[in-house]
Amino acid sequence: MAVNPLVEIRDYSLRLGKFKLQPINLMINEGEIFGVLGKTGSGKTVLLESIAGFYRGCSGQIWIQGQDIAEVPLEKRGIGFVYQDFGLFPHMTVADNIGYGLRMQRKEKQTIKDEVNRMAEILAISPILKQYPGTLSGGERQRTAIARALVLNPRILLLDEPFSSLDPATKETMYRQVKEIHQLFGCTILFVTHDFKEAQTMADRIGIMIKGELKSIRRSEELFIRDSDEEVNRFLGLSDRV
Amino acid sequence: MAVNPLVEIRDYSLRLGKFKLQPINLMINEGEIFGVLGKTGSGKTVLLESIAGFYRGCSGQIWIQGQDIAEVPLEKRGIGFVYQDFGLFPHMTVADNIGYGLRMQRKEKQTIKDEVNRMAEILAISPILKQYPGTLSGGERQRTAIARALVLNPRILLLDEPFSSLDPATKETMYRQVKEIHQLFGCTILFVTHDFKEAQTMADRIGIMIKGELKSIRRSEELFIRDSDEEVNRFLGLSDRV
Amino acid sequence: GCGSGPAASPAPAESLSGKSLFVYCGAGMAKPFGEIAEAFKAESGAEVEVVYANAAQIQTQIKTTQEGDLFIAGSVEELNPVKDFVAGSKELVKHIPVLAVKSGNPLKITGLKDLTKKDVEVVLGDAEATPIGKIANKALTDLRVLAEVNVIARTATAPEMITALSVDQCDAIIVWKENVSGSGIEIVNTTDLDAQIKKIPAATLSFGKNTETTAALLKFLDTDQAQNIWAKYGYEVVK
Amino acid sequence: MKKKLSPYSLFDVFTAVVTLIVVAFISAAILSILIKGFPYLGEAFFSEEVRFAVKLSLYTASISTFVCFVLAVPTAYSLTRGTFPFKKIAQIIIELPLSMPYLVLGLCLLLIFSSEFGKALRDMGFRVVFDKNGIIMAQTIVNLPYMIRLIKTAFAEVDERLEIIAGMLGASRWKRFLTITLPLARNAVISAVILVWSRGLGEFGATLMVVGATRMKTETLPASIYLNMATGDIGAAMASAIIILLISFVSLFATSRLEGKNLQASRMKDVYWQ
Amino acid sequence: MKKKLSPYSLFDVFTAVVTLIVVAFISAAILSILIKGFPYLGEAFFSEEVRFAVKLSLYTASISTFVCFVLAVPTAYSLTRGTFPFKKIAQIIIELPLSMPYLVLGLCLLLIFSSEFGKALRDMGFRVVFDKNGIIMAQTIVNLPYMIRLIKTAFAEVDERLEIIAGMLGASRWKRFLTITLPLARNAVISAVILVWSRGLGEFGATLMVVGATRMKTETLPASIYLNMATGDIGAAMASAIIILLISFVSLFATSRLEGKNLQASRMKDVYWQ
Ligand SMILES: Nc1ncnc2c1ncn2[C@@H]1O[C@H](COP(=O)(O)OP(=O)(O)OP(=O)(O)O)[C@@H](O)[C@H]1O
Ligand SMILES: Nc1ncnc2c1ncn2[C@@H]1O[C@H](COP(=O)(O)OP(=O)(O)OP(=O)(O)O)[C@@H](O)[C@H]1O
Ligand code: MOO
Ligand SMILES: [Mg+2]
Ligand SMILES: [Mg+2]
Repeated sequence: MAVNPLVEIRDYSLRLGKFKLQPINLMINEGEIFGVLGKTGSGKTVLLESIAGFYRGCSGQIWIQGQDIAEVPLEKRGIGFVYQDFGLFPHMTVADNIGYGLRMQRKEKQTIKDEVNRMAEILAISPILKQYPGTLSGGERQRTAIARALVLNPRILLLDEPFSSLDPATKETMYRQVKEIHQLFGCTILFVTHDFKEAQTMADRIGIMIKGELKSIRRSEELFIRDSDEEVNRFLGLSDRV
Repeated sequence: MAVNPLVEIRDYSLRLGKFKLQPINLMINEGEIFGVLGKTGSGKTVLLESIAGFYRGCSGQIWIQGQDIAEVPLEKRGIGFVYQDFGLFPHMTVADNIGYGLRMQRKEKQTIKDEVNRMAEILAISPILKQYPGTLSGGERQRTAIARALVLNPRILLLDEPFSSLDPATKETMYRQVKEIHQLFGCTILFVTHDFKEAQTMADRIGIMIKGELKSIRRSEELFIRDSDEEVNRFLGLSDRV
Repeated sequence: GCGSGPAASPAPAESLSGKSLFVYCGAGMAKPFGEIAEAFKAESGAEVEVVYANAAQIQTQIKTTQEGDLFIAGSVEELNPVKDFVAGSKELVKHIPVLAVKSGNPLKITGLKDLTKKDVEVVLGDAEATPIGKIANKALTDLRVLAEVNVIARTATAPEMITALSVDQCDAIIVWKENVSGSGIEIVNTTDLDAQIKKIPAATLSFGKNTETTAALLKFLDTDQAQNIWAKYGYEVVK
Repeated sequence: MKKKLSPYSLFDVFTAVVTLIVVAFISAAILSILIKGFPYLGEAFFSEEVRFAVKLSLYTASISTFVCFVLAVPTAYSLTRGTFPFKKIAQIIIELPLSMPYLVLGLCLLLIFSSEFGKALRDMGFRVVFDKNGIIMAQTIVNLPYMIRLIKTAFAEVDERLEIIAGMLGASRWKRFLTITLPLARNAVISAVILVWSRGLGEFGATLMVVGATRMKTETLPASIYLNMATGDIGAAMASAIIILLISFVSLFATSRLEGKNLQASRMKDVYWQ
Repeated sequence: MKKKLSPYSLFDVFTAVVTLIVVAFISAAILSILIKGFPYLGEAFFSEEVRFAVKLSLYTASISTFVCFVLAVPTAYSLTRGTFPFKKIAQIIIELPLSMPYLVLGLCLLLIFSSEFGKALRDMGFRVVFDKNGIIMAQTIVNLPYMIRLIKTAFAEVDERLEIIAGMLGASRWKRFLTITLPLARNAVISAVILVWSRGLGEFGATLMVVGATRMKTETLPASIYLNMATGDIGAAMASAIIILLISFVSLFATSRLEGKNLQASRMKDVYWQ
């Protein structure tokens, strides 16, 4: 199978305040699910934001399907992003938040309604569709944010700790649903998580970030194989085991 | 050991929009660590907020050390609260956020500085003390919120999913630190989590909330013992095992 | 400048319908002149548009826009700033300055000299910006008492002085006779200001385009009908 | 489940006392208008001239508010979010008229619209000097800098991040503005519109300079008040002032409901705190 | 890492064009002042009368802005967060003067301070009518309702939740207000202060009514402009107007730096978006 690199990161580096993202090289294939693990503050969110084209790097470039993503106008990027803090529109109901992207595509009213309802059902948030984000529980906010991104069937999904506020049972359902959508639409997914098991369940490959550096990229079955880098081992909890 | 009930909840119920918190009866002893588990949207945050005296219930009452908490002015409640969405002050640096409560107590400048630094070291956020919340990573925000509450040594700590945005290694450190502080100051802790292991590691007793009802309260060693209530079993993942 | 506008035969009723006229009028004369304009309209059928404003604003408007046919000013002096644009002027009625005090004249002020009495607080118009202020200064200077008068404030318009007196913020003011209309104020019966009586002029503007209507209005201003209206509002017709 | 006033909150007492002082001060002012004008109100209501002035005032204030709004919103947006050369100096120029006496602004308009440019406009049928359009222009130049500053401040407070997020969801800049920025600045924008409309209703310093006051043609309510005061008729002036008060009261009442409707519901609305 | 203008963004072009129109319009107005007044500027600078007027204007505008601020902040707070009876009606009363012609507001002050109450005040040494205090009062009644509305809108936008959180951390209501509400409403409050100060500098409708325009005593810059215009001295009037423009320019320049300093740093500041 000749897979094309959908995302291509070449020597990309960045400074934000005191934080430095070390030059990163990474290719992500079309249809792949890529998990990002890493200590808190290690730059996982910055990496996702970079792939979304939010920053002009200090060096290097990021291409998506051969296009320099930072040159594409925001509204044409076709990237679904679930932000770590959700970024819901406070002045719109849950339903309006989810339907926002569809409205921007000038879909018909009824189509939008149907799509929103379908998505809400999948994520079990139908009862709260009329509520405003301000009144939601943490998990409800998170699922609203996921729904808002998924409903557009984007070619790339960037998920920043998308299941962190969910209970184990709901998480399990979410894994299944996201995988199903992935299979159905063949989108490429990058997701950040702190849950090793989650990373292994979901991802084809996993990247490990430590202090702004993408230290290791491995197949998810091989997550717990010792690395040459001691920091990676320590992060994976492998140091103690030795 | 004659332990006093520090928090006493009697037949407390509440309505918020469509959500109903069913009458709750709960006693929490001084010095106890109490974990709250439950499905997303089941009312865990509302329970914590109620204990903090944010709502006037529809029925029943909540006493803390014999006082109706809702009657006590906010600033005299002596409750440390780590909010699920952190609630940091956006116009203050991390250091000023952490030191806020101390400044309100008119502590000396130097004392405040020392305390803030000590706390920042414990939570490994010393390098970001000068940053504004807007520039922080998810985990950094969370730890800032924890530091802001802990630095005041409150008699009661209400922690709403306090470690959800942290990587496993940092989480482990946090468990140790919070337990240490708990032993040192003998404060009472209520915390919400979605992590069964975390609940068992930290808590003396665990309550399980399902659809606005506190269905079961059990010692943490007995978390996975089957309940008479099938929903509780399903939530704990016990149904499948049978 | 004196003399009346270009002579014209008396306008027969309704002969001017379809014609128009653009007049500036000092705000202080809005009432009588408004009535006169209405009467003229009814008689001649001409469309008369009267812009009311402060003298200063009218002067600026005349100079800037170079539009309009006639300027009814508060005094001949007010024509000075626009004298380049005045083709001719005609005196209409007397503009009489008076000394006004509170009703009952509690401080027994009988003339300008009494303004020098202790405890008499006087408000006058600004000596440069308002004709009435200029007049007051002149009258008091002529009597050599200006320096001794306790002038607590100067105002920019006559109505402000009336208001100040009527709410008891001062004891005496020098204003135009027609300004004194409210209750609580009385005019001191003195001849001290007789020398300062001015005339309200109607000035024809040089760029006026409606000469025929202008002439008709000027003529109308001489009729009894117009003069009765002036009289009704307290103005004395120039004999 | 309403908020409750803590019985001993000194802070509340302090703010309430100050509020009371302010209300008393302003009530006294309003009362003095009512007392002076009330006896003449009936007369004013039936005067055709006053009715004309009411209509003209409402008309010009509404149009000028609309013009200000249409000009201020894009300008405020480009001053907050845009990047163009000389932005800072453009901003200061726009705000310079804020401290100009209205009389001077009126004079500026008179000068501009009496120039060749103004004459050309007039020949094209757009008359400003001594015309209704002049009133609208006067209110516009007086209010535009206000409106721009108020809306600019409001836009600056809107979290840019939400605009970026909307963009990522496929919203063009135009749509982002209409669906995110403007609604989030909603209350401040409504406030600006109310302020500007009110000022339009009461303005006459600039107006008088540009158009004077021609009965039944360019006589707004404030102009009518001015004329009545100039001829010593304080009673009639205050009656007109009462009419402005009435209009104001009704519109403030109506808009206060508009503004009260805060769309950003928060669970903290139910919180009981002192 | 600055934001970049997308080369084809119609939206940007549109907003920039509107901004240009507004700037051109206002520049024309300012230019007309400069042209008329420039030849007389030197004279004005050396005139003792103008110097007095500058000082008096700065003094009264500053004091009245301070008074407005001190009264408006607690009032705005109690109108947004407080719960007291007749809140809604108090709010409407406070805003009624917004649409009053300044002339009428001046008359109201004259009436209030000529009453028994005013006479008592005067006997206690606080003279208002025909006195500097009157100028301050006039500017205050004109501006207070503005300031209250602007600050009220700003306070209403502050997230109550942060105040509650501050309370839980031990902040009294007073401290919560000083450390949370006020700083978070900072930009809007600064904006309100600038607007009110500017208006104080330019106001003369109400002032003339209360204190007249006595040279070298109650002659502010706008009053001086008015007097000069009444004397037919447009050049001198415009020279004074230029001085107001200069003062305005300097203060706008100074405060624009104050406001630009947004304390709520966000990582989105570095984001590059179109
Ligand atoms: N604009 C900025 N200015 C200063 N520092 C910044 C800025 N943006 C990000 N940082 C810093 O960059 C670091 C990486 O941030 P990032 O959000 O990518 O962490 P993360 O890996 O997502 O962590 P977490 O798991 O806690 O979310 C953090 O230490 C953060 O404080
Ligand atoms: N003010 C309100 N108006 C309407 N609904 C509300 C309000 N406050 C809370 N709710 C609803 O109450 C339910 C419980 O909320 P709560 O935040 O306690 O959930 P939770 O157990 O903390 O869930 P999570 O694990 O997702 O944080 C939610 O469904 C929420 O939508
Ligand atoms: O004609 Mo005036 O300007 O009212 O004195
Ligand atoms: Mg992150
Ligand atoms: Mg919760």
